[in-house]
Amino acid sequence: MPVNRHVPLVRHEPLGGPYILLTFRHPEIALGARPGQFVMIKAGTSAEPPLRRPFSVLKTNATDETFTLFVKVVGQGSRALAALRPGDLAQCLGPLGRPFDLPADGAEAIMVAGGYGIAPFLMLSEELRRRSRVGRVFYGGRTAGDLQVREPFAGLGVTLVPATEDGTLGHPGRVTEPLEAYLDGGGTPAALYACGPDAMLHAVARIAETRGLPCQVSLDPWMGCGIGTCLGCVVFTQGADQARPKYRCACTEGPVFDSRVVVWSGDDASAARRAGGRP
Amino acid sequence: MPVNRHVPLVRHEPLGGPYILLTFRHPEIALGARPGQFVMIKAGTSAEPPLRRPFSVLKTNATDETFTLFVKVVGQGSRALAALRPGDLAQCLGPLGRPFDLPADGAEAIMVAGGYGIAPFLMLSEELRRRSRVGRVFYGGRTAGDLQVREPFAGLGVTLVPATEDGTLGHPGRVTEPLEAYLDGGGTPAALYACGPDAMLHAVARIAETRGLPCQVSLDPWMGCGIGTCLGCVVFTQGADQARPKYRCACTEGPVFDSRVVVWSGDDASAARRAGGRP
Amino acid sequence: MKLSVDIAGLHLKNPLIAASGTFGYGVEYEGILDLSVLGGIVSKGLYLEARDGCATPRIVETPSGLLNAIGLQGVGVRAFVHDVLPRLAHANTAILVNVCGDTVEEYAEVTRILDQASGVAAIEINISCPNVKKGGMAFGGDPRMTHEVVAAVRKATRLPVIPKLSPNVGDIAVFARAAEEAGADALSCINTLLGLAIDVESRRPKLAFGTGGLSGPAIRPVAVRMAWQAARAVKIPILGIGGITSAQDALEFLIAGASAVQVGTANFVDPGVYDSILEGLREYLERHGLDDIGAVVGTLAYPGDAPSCDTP
Amino acid sequence: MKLSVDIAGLHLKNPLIAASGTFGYGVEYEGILDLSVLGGIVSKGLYLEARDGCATPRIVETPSGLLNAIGLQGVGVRAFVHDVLPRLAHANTAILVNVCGDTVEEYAEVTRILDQASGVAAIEINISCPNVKKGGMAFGGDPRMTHEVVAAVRKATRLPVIPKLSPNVGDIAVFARAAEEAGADALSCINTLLGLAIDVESRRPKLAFGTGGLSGPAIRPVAVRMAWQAARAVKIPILGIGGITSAQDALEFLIAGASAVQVGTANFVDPGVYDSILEGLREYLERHGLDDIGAVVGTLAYPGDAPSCDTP
Ligand SMILES: Cc1cc2nc3c(=O)[nH]c(=O)nc-3n(C[C@H](O)[C@H](O)[C@H](O)COP(=O)(O)OP(=O)(O)OC[C@H]3O[C@@H](n4cnc5c(N)ncnc54)[C@H](O)[C@@H]3O)c2cc1C
Ligand SMILES: Cc1cc2nc3c(=O)[nH]c(=O)nc-3n(C[C@H](O)[C@H](O)[C@H](O)COP(=O)(O)OP(=O)(O)OC[C@H]3O[C@@H](n4cnc5c(N)ncnc54)[C@H](O)[C@@H]3O)c2cc1C
Ligand SMILES: Cc1cc2nc3c(=O)[nH]c(=O)nc-3n(C[C@H](O)[C@H](O)[C@H](O)COP(=O)(O)O)c2cc1C
Ligand SMILES: Cc1cc2nc3c(=O)[nH]c(=O)nc-3n(C[C@H](O)[C@H](O)[C@H](O)COP(=O)(O)O)c2cc1C
Ligand code: FES
Ligand code: FES
Repeated sequence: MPVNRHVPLVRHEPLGGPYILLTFRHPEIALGARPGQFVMIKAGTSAEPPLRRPFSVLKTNATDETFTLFVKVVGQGSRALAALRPGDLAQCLGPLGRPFDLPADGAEAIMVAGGYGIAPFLMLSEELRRRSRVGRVFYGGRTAGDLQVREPFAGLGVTLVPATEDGTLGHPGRVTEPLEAYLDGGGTPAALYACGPDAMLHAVARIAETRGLPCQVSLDPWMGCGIGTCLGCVVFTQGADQARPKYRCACTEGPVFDSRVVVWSGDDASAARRAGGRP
Repeated sequence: MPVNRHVPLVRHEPLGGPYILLTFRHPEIALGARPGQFVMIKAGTSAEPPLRRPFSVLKTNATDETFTLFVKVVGQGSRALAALRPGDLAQCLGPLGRPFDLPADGAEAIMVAGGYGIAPFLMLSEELRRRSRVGRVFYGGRTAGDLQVREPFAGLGVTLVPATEDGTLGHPGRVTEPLEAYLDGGGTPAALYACGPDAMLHAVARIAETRGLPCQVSLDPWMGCGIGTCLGCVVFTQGADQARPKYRCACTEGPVFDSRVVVWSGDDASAARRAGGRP
Repeated sequence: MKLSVDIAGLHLKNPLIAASGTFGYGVEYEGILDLSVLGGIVSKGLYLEARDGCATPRIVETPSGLLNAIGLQGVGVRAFVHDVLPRLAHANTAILVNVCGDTVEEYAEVTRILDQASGVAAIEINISCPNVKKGGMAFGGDPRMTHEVVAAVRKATRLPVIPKLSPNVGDIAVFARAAEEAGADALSCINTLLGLAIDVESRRPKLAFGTGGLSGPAIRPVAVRMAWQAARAVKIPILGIGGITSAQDALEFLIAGASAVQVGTANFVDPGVYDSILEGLREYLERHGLDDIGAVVGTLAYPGDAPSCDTP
Repeated sequence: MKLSVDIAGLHLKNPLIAASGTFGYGVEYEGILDLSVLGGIVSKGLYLEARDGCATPRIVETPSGLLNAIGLQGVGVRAFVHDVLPRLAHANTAILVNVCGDTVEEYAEVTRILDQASGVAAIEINISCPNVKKGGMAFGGDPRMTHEVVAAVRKATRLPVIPKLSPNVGDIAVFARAAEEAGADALSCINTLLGLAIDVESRRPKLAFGTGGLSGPAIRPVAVRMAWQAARAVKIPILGIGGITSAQDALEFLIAGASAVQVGTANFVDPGVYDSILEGLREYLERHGLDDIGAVVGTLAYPGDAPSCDTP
């Protein structure tokens, strides 16, 4: 059950460029958050912007009852969060949303991340490890500086395959290229998990479809409330079970969706995320 | 001529309670500000509140081209200023307003200050000293903690007479009590200068009137622009020369007024300042 | 200390009501918020049938405000009565239902269904949604249509009937009186202001629908003014709405003449907003030596002709 | 790159105009701001005679906004012509004069005096000031009166005539058409929204006058919507006004259909606002490969009926 609290900032760790790690104390999130879930949070001090912002839970620490966010500063809300000093309060509601389903069988789980889309995969990797499953992360970005969260995965026995469009780290090009190469090379994963820019999610969804692999995508439409009341986050979906496409709340029925139910191209869902104006 | 600049905060000196000294770099104010003038300033970072705030210039430093404000934190705007860190920018327009006129003859100049009303008198005392005039400051407040700016006057050979309503420092009671006692005792000043809460200003004005002393009061109505365009700061005045009372802009024709032209009780001017909701 | 209010045959344990469309159907808050702290809840707008609502984007932030074009996505009144109402049976707060329609007859029909259901405390008539092509403003923007819709709904139920007025009119008093004459028991003032936000890079509206409804603190001064004008125009009680985030904000509406208030956008910002508002109201009454929130309603001392312009 | 605009026989070196009542008579900025950076200046509202204006407090801040009831304090048109105009002779920017009146005849008389003066580029007719007992909204709130005032002013001068419309109406298109039919050369949209802010401790309005006019970023979405509606309703050019603080804000109005814009409240916040807006406009045109600001005017791609509500 999500809990609404004024949470004190415990740790403030600037990473390269616009990226920063923010750690807050919030017992229920620290103990209850599951891989793929998010929080709605706002710097307690600022009147503007009016609304809270959604961020995936990067990791939790049951001992000191904290959770950590991996935040890319893109605008007013994230800037206000980054400006918090240890001890300052933020308003935070969580954990929220539908987490990832774990792969059915023991085969390898493949995660594909773009930019801050890496966030939900650290907890997923920990979970896989707990169940002694194997994981592999394909991690893409424009340049090396966008691939900030790498070390933590090593410790989890997860193979991390970086890719940068400018070739400054790992495979030079799209992250889906090493992914396809790996699958062509005989990789037979139990499931694909993807989080990142739309174009990437759609590409991964297609790859999964053509190869008949189950695929879960974590979407990040604009969100106003996080609990299903504002109806601002809806995503256009079409399930096999559905007579016709319908809107679903990404905050309660998502953010994780089976890639096959998402209505992808030139549709309203993408319009919604387009408004998100991906950085 | 007032100059509009983005000014960096140079020094941030918290005093007791809600009081703080803020020093900014602004050449034209540092070199041009005269006793009684003020600036319109806003923390560059904050969208709210929309408008700048008026603050008297406490002191200037020609060498490093800075000026200092004595700020009492009472609300959003002053809080945003107090939250600035050295290097942060503020938007600042100044110097503004009509300064004090110096006393006609060489006799003692008496300054009466209430709370942050002490601000304009440090520069006035320096000016008096430059012209080898004698000065005496009656400085009142609720409690000792409200009388934060005292030491600087000693260095200027100005006698400072404190008064606190709770008796924690100097005369126990209203600041006008030691003032009247002094005048009864034969003090024969060239002029009175007053800055502080309305009730105090009005009381000093009455004292000046009954004793036939010239008196200049520095008013602090709510101000929106500081340059005579919003017409929000108007004060109701009635000069001997005027056929009937009229509104004058406190920002351009003031903040310093001859106490005899201010229409004091139960009138619009006080309504204006009532809205100021004196702290 | 008495915070409860009785208006239009409706008992509210306190004057705070969750505004339509900003609180879902209430059930979304299970586990997050104890609904019994609220005076009441107004459901998301309901038609006879389920609706998809507008394309996305549906919401965009503006300075101190929110612009939305949800388009009344909803489950339809029958599903509401069948699936939702039972879950609210023990919420221990007044359930008001926001009724919509493309035609006068649909408003009446939806109302009849709710009148038969159990657990509905009152009907709020949405004649002011700016985000639908039919109905909505068509009824709220014309006093005669307002009268017609309210009269039809009035005939369809014994429940209190509360038309929700639009701010997108010249003189809200005219609409308030039309609704009163048609048999309204109270008035909700106001719905959102019609606004437009443009993405200058794509040169398209930021909202898929185009225009949207503006809400939040930005509109409060306009909302307080309209609640005040409506309160002076009619004898029936007013529910004040618009930009309320704190006890001070709520008090502005009460002092202006509203008997109760609705909190909208603030629900998105902070699910805990009701506790802080209630605490603030109690603190205010105490400080002012009052023991009944009703004692502040309509106490605004509005200036006579002086002080005013061109006096003296 | 062409930033100049020619509207209603008025040449502006750029589309940025200082809005009436927020820039004094322009002369207040001597030494603070080089007036020649502006496309134009609209004077504070002028009557035949000098006026004291409202009692104080006259201005109060609201979320992202400003509520004011100045009440058109001013020197009167003759003093303006005699004392102020000469000082603006070399300002090298277009001087528009905001004309007020308690009666239709006063509007016409003030206009005649300005028509005889030299240095006046255009007449802006203020039929939308919410803060006076007579005139103002009385004319701006009734299409027939709007027509009458505009026609009378039209007859009184050969200068461009630009009525300034009120947002406190149901359908601004009706007023825009009335003004156009009466011979207006352009329209200023919009004046302030009528609002009320209450001091809950004293239970009195925060403004001495009572209600006031709401301005600033808070109203921008409403202002953009109305400028857009007006632009679609008439053939004459629109001056967009409301909450402009940046190039982006100005572009919203231009894209919505305004040929130029006026900056109001932002003048109080930052006298340097014009430089930053102009820089932003140039940067935008460059980035979009345009060499004329006119090329963005009215380019809003407004959604057809789909995507919209209840599709699919
Ligand atoms: C379920 C979920 C999980 C998320 N997890 C993370 C995370 O772990 N780390 C992280 O840095 N961000 C994450 N985001 C994205 C984050 O919510 C946005 O970047 C943030 O809301 C931007 O707010 P802002 O006020 O800083 O920027 P705004 O001022 O709101 O916008 C600044 C720029 O960012 C764009 N933007 C706004 N919202 C989004 C969005 N939802 N997605 C993409 N671009 C957007 C805007 O269009 C604009 O161009 C997540 C989003 C969702 C829905
Ligand atoms: C010419 C002039 C010189 C001034 N010099 C100083 C100075 O040297 N040091 C200093 O600390 N303050 C000074 N002030 C007062 C200062 O401008 C206000 O305290 C400030 O504007 C409050 O802004 P805020 O946003 O912090 O508070 P707000 O949120 O605006 O208001 C907070 C509280 O302060 C009250 N308030 C607002 N404005 C005023 C005002 N002008 N006077 C009194 N109370 C007000 C409000 O009614 C409210 O109760 C001066 C004012 C003027 C006009
Ligand atoms: C996202 C959203 C959806 C809304 N949906 C409805 C609705 O279905 N019916 C209705 O009468 N009002 C609806 N409203 C208007 C609110 O009930 C309220 O009148 C308005 O938001 C002003 O109050 P606020 O400023 O507190 O939000 C909606 C408002 C928002 C922001
Ligand atoms: C303090 C103040 C005084 C104003 N005086 C006038 C006036 O005399 N005549 C007029 O037509 N509009 C007047 N206005 C309205 C502005 O010209 C403008 O239409 C309105 O403020 C909206 O623009 P903004 O949001 O950029 O301020 C005034 C506005 C303010 C804030
Ligand atoms: S974010 Fe509000 S409904 Fe999903
Ligand atoms: S502060 Fe604006 S006119 Fe004086």
